[in-house]
Amino acid sequence: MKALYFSWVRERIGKAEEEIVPPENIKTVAELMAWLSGQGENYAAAFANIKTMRAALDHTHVRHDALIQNAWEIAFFPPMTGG
Amino acid sequence: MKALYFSWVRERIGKAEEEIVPPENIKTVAELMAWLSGQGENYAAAFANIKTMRAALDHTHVRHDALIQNAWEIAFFPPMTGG
Amino acid sequence: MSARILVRVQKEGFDASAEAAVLTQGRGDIGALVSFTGLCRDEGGVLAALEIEHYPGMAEEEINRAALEAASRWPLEGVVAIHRYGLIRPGEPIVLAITASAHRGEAFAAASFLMDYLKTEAPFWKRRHLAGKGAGDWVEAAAQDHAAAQKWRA
Amino acid sequence: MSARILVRVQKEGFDASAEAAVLTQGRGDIGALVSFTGLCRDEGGVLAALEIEHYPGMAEEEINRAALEAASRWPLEGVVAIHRYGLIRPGEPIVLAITASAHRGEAFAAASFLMDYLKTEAPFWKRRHLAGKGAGDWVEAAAQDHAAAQKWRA
Repeated sequence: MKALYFSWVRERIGKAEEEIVPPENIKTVAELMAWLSGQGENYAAAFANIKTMRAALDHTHVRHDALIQNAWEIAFFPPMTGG
Repeated sequence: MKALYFSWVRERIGKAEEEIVPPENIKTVAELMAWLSGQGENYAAAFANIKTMRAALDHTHVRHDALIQNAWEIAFFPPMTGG
Repeated sequence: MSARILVRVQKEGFDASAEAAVLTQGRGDIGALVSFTGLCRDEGGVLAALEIEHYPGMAEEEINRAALEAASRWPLEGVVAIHRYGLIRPGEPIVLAITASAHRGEAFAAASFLMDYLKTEAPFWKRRHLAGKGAGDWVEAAAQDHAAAQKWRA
Repeated sequence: MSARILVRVQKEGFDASAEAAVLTQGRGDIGALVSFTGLCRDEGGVLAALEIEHYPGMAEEEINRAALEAASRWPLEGVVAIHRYGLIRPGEPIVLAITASAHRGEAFAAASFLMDYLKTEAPFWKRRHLAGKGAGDWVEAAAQDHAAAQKWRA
């Protein structure tokens, strides 16, 4: 699946998007974040404060306990500051 | 003093403004309205429903019990419908 | 209170963007601009025009009082309030209220207050002109407008 | 619900009057038009610009959801919502929200709702560029914005 990163999440990881292939036992957004934060220091830094992290599955805001299922795109970003 | 009439008050009285010289015992707006309504059928019709009548002394909204004192201008009109 | 206040009562139309630009031009401290335009409705096609009568002198003063009251209640940088009189056709603008502030909550509240105040305190009276029938009845004051104005006194 | 909804996410500026005219042109049933413009503040002179990042695709969808939600809560005739991205200088507009309705109460409430929703749900992120220092820190989400959005869920 495609993973997108925005704002300081993008900066800490060092890329705006990538294809990721999580193991089959990763079912929820929270599990995916835990797995990603084990992929290197940059990921660990990006996901250090899980509480403030927001996620969207296929352009829809989701909670951390949401199931990923067949989503084609997941995005991680801090709380929004538009408007 | 100068008296101004607006909207249907003006229409019923048949003029937009006039100089009035009320007797000296007329102290309040309510007393002035009672005196005016005795000045002819047109005035009686204009002041028939006193409750809905609004008054302003020198460009300031006032209650019916307000003292006229040295006001140079009094205006009578129905509730406003601007905006 | 240091709000710039611009009040006009006029027969002519107005350009809301140009009026707003007067408040914001060259400023770096305005984050929120709320603009309300009140338009003449055709009331389902029966209305040919609204005729708006006003009390010259008092109308300007009363709108100015409303703007000053708004600027004393909220931290505003600027207020524009324009009210038209004369014959106004459906679709044409009648009234404009603009508030400028650092933040949106204040600008929204002040613009809403200004309109509620204008509706019930500014000396304007509307009369309907019906299609093919000329001058008709005077618009009656709406109880809901008085209720709206009353809530700011609570 | 029959509101006309126009949503755009763009780099360019916008003309609030022209956008409002799209909603009102040729209509006799719109009595109230509320237009909110959010502008870039200079934060006391220290800010050179705001850089606004967005999530293309989701940004448009999320603003559209907000507009649809507003149109389902209030009897609106039209909604315009435009959000810019890229580098924006102090004094320049960032966001535009316009609501058109028969009556002012609905137009005010819907525009205010739309902005509260946009602030907390639309995927945009602001970063400061300080005078003479280039790209600086990311703007942090304000607790008051979340409180404002929360009140519509009560």
